[in-house]
Amino acid sequence: MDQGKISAGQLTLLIMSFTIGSWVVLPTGIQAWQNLWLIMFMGLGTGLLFAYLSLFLFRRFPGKTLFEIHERVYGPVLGKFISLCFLWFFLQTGGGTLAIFKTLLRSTVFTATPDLAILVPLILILVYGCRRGIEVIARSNQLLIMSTVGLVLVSILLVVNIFNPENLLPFFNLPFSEVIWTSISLAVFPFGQNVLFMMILPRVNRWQKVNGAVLKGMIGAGLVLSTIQFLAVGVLGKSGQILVFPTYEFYRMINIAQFLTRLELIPLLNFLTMGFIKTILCLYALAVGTAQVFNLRTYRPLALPFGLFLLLVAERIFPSISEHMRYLEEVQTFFGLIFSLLLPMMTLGIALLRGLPRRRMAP
Amino acid sequence: MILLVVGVFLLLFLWEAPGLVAKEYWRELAVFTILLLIGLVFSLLLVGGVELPYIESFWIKVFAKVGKALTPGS
Amino acid sequence: MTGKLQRRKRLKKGQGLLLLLFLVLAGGCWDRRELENLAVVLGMGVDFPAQGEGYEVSFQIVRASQIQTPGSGVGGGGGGESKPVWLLRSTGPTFFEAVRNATFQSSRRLFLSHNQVVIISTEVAKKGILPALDFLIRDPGPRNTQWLLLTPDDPGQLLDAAAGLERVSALAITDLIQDYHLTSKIRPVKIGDYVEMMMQKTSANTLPVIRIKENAGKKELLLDGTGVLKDDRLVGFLNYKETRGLLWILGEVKGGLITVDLPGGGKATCEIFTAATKVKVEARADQVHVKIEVKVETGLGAQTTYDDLSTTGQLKKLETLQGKAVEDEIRAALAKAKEYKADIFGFGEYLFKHDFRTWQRLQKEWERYFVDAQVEIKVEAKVEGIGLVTRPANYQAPEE
Amino acid sequence: MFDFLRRKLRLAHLRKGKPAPRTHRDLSPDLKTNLTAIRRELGASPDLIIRCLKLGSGAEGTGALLFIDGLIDQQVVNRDVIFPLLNGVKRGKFQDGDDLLKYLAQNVLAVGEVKKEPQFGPVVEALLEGETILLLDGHDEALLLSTKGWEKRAINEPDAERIILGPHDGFTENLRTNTAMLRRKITDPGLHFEEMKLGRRTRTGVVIAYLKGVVNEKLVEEVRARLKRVNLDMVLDANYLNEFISDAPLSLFPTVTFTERPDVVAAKLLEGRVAIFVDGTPVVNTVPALFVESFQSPDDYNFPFYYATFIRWFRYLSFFLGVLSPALFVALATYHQELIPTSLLITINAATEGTPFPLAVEMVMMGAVFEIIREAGIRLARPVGQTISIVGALVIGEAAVTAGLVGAPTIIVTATTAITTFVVPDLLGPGIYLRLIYTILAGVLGAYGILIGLLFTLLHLVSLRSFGTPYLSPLAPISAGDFKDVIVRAPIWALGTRPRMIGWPRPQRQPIGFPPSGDEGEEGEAEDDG
Repeated sequence: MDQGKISAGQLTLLIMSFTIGSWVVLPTGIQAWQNLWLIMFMGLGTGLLFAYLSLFLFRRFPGKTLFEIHERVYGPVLGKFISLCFLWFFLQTGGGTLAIFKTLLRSTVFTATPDLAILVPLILILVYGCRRGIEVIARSNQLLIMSTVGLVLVSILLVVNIFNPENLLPFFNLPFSEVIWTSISLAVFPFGQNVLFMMILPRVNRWQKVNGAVLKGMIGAGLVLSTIQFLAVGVLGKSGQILVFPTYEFYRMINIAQFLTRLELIPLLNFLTMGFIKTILCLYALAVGTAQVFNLRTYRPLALPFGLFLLLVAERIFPSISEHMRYLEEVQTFFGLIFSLLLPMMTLGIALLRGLPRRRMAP
Repeated sequence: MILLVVGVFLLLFLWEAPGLVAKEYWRELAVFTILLLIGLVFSLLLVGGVELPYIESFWIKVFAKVGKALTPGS
Repeated sequence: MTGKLQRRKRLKKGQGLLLLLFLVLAGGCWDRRELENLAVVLGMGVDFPAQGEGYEVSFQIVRASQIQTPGSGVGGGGGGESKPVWLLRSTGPTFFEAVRNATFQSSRRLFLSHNQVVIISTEVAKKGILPALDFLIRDPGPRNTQWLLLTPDDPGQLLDAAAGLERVSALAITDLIQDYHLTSKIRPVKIGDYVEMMMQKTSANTLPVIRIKENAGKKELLLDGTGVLKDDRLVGFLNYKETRGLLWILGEVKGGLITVDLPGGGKATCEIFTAATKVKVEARADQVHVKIEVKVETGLGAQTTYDDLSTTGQLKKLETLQGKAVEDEIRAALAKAKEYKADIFGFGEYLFKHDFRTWQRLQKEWERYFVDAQVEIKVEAKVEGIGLVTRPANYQAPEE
Repeated sequence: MFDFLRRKLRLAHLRKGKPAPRTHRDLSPDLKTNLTAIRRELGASPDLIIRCLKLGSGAEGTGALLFIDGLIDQQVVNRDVIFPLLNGVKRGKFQDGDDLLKYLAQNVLAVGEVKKEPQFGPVVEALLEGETILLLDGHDEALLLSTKGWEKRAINEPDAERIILGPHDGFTENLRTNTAMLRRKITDPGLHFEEMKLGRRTRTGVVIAYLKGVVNEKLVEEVRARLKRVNLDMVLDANYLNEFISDAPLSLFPTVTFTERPDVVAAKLLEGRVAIFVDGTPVVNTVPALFVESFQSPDDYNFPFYYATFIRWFRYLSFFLGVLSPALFVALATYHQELIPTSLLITINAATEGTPFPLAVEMVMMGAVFEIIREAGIRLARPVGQTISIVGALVIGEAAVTAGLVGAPTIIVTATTAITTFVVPDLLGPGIYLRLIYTILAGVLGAYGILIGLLFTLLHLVSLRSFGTPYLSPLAPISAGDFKDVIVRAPIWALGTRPRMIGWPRPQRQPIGFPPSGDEGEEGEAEDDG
């Protein structure tokens, strides 16, 4: 198994990148357009609630990954089965992220390039990075997330001349039920997918600090996403609602002195690095999880086949981007709820009922 | 094309396997091989022009009814 | 130190990976476009073809080598010098098809990403603009910041017209449009803005109009008023004055001149320094009330009388006159808009943003409410500067 | 295939060679036998001088002095060894029965270091290292007299690392001179040197230097262990060890830094690093090496901090420009033309019209031409070299453009690259490779290709370690406290702590300061005491 350790600060940044991951490119809850940046915070609150349920579980079993907890709580057979379900969830999350970025690249810059040419190099470095362990992932993420946050801050300056605050009105013109629905769907995606970190938390060198790190990471991600959405609404106005990639496309409107124009390539690549981190974490969770399910001594050889699976899934996950958007709007919430809320809650419930763990692990 | 795919997989296998054999990681080798074989099968199906079902379309079908019932305003 | 050995081994894997990366990438370069194979399009015109269906699109393509680059020295001199731009016309059932069909005539691929202006003939505008321009919005290539213009003439000929000081007429048009604030009698519209306005259910769009002006046998360009589009279709035009009125209401007056007739004969022209507009829309009972407050600060720029306009009293009078003039312009615009039943001012959008409930109630019959709307206009003009001169040189103070 | 290669490489790397057989014989009491044996061992070398002599009155004895001509200080041997031996043994002081050798060492020989050696092997070694051997008939031990002295180069400024302000002395090829220069910089009893001989045939002196109390002891042990593992025939330069002891011998990036400047070495030791001196080369290795070290110049600390910070930023900028500008240009001009401002696009379009090659090929070609010109310029005699550079750059560039082979923008970009690369000389090697890789990737996949390349480089860099220290620290893992000497160059009084990743055993360097108050000096005084 991976012996690398990451610090709580690195965990915070990983959670930020992971959450920003794909939502930043393909946002959900577009029907709440002007208010999405506000509802984001409601979603964040709900998401934090979910996260803390899982964290509660983790703090009962410090130093154990989700899969090890499963085996403790459900016994080897049922535990393994539930772990396999989670593997499917990770595979789908990672593959979906890849698919989003593949579509983004193919519908903007590389219209003629075949899927494979885009995906294969990416998969290769994903596998390469995954084999190097969580330490390397966390460290490279530190630089990548910095550049993304920097980009967001800079873009605030860049859009000053085209930002129209009027576009943010009206506040809360939605029926209340829809606000709730949107915030729940936001809590599941992007925030709920953080359940994947249950595979990574044991790698944090000070598990007592995990709670704070998760809180900071998710709030940070919420702020970044909300800012981007805020800018997109202010710049694009209502026309953003008909765009496939509104959060990215508002960069197309930037025009500084007729010279700095068409800058969208920079956020495109920057967001791609966020997707890269998200996918690499999925790949890592897949490899480590499988290794734990089969009681292997190392996860490293599994990175390659799972990289391949991600490639296949990314190819065959959606017939088209509109199907993908439909999935995100209609299905994702239920699907995600099962994994980010129901299953951990069930595990926690059964653990509590069975009085596990029997002896306290650490003070 | 099929040959190419098989070749690539063989290459991947040869890349990884000797290290595992050297360390006598037999279980790891077994899982690795099985996973790679699954990958190979799907890749061959894809290359061979077999229409694999789209993953999410399945879930959409499953959840569409639930979604209809629960989504307000649609 | 087995750890070290392991590290070494992993590293070698990394190198191998790099090698594999190259093998994979050696495949080909699909989206590559060599610069020298590009035909950079700077302006486009859309019209209906003389016969048949679809659209006729004119492209203004730069001949890069003909645009003298500083330092190249030799390039320009040659005998049969061709024009720096090339006008290419192509037709197709859709805009996209027309773009592709251009490859029948052009040795190089059309490159639309740098296109600056799109000129739409009024014929097309009458049938609807979005169907014609959908490609430009959907495709990742073209910019969202292209300027949209209408022309009653043939857009192709327009693009071919002499560009004055510029070598490329599309760039000339861009400059013309961007200088709108010198007069504030034209309202520039970007393609992104147009789409944004179309998303607003109750609003109507405007586009600037450009046409060809014959000058001593040479064709030149002239920006001429504004076209009003309701529901994506051209319904009428605004002249300069009405356009200014529109800009007053939208708060987009950035500069320009106000000329007033003085009571004692003669005229005075003031330059607008700053202008600010506040619009408030309220729905009382069954009627929409619009309150427009304009504050404008100007400076006396020219007068055609021998009077001393620089005295406090005279300036006060001037201010009142200016207020009247501005109100006049606004009234004119309002009248035209009501005539066309087109809410080009975004009054409905204002309601949407500030009073969503009311908007929901009124939006279905917004046209009616808009026409019946009561408009209250308050203009506060202030003359702040008088230039470098107080009174005309030969001014004689009247003996009292 | 890879595995085969890998095994091959590993074998080459780790194959254990047997050290050359060394004689462990004892010396014989018979002088003649000993001399014959030494003659046989060294062959008929003309530089082996054997001076037979009879000891002066007082003690009877026949002896022989042996030394290698050129390795010893003639004056010392003549004045302080031969002369006293011939004249200095005074009757009365020396009683029969005393150990003659001990007597000679204590009373007669006027040299600093005298050692007794009973074995044959070490005697020969000492002889070859420049010591003078005194053999006496009837004694089975030899005296080794330290009379080393050979021609040295004078201390002058290293050519490769020029600075404007600050000390201008550089290391020489002489190990002792070098360590002495370091002693002159750091007068601290904690400055320890450990010597070992490496290279089976060259027997090169290698010295590990560190500052006890500042350095992490584990690091010293690690350096010692790695040096012990070095099993080489020859160690002619610091780089011989460098490639052997670095963590990632196949990485493009240097995980061992080197310098020719004593002030640099001193500063690094004071940060908690370990220096490795190698006899016979003015180059000194220091470990652990960090990526950001390549961007720090000694001049940074000799100039006011605001200026130094500014210059440092430009060094970062230059490196990224040097590595990325061809790739970015290729990506922009062949994939993302929409990003180029319109007027510039038209200009470039006009300039590249009619060139026969794809831009990426053009770029790689010109890059190669540039590297060749550079290499030619370095290898040739200096005046000619400069001519080559100018002729190469101007004539080839100009001619290629006029002939329409390449576009003028390509030349401009290549020239930019050429200049910017030299700003960070430490990373010249990685720079060349990265530039090539990125350019090719950009030619294939545009900006996405560059991103892939950058991500790969990033992953590689963060996984590198140099003697346990993450290579990319303090950037990743972030240690914000160290940014004061990385992102900026903070004022000297603010550089209160050593780099956290290296100098953690004793992090504080000086009172962590505020601007020293200029008025009374009270505060400053108090701080000095603390």
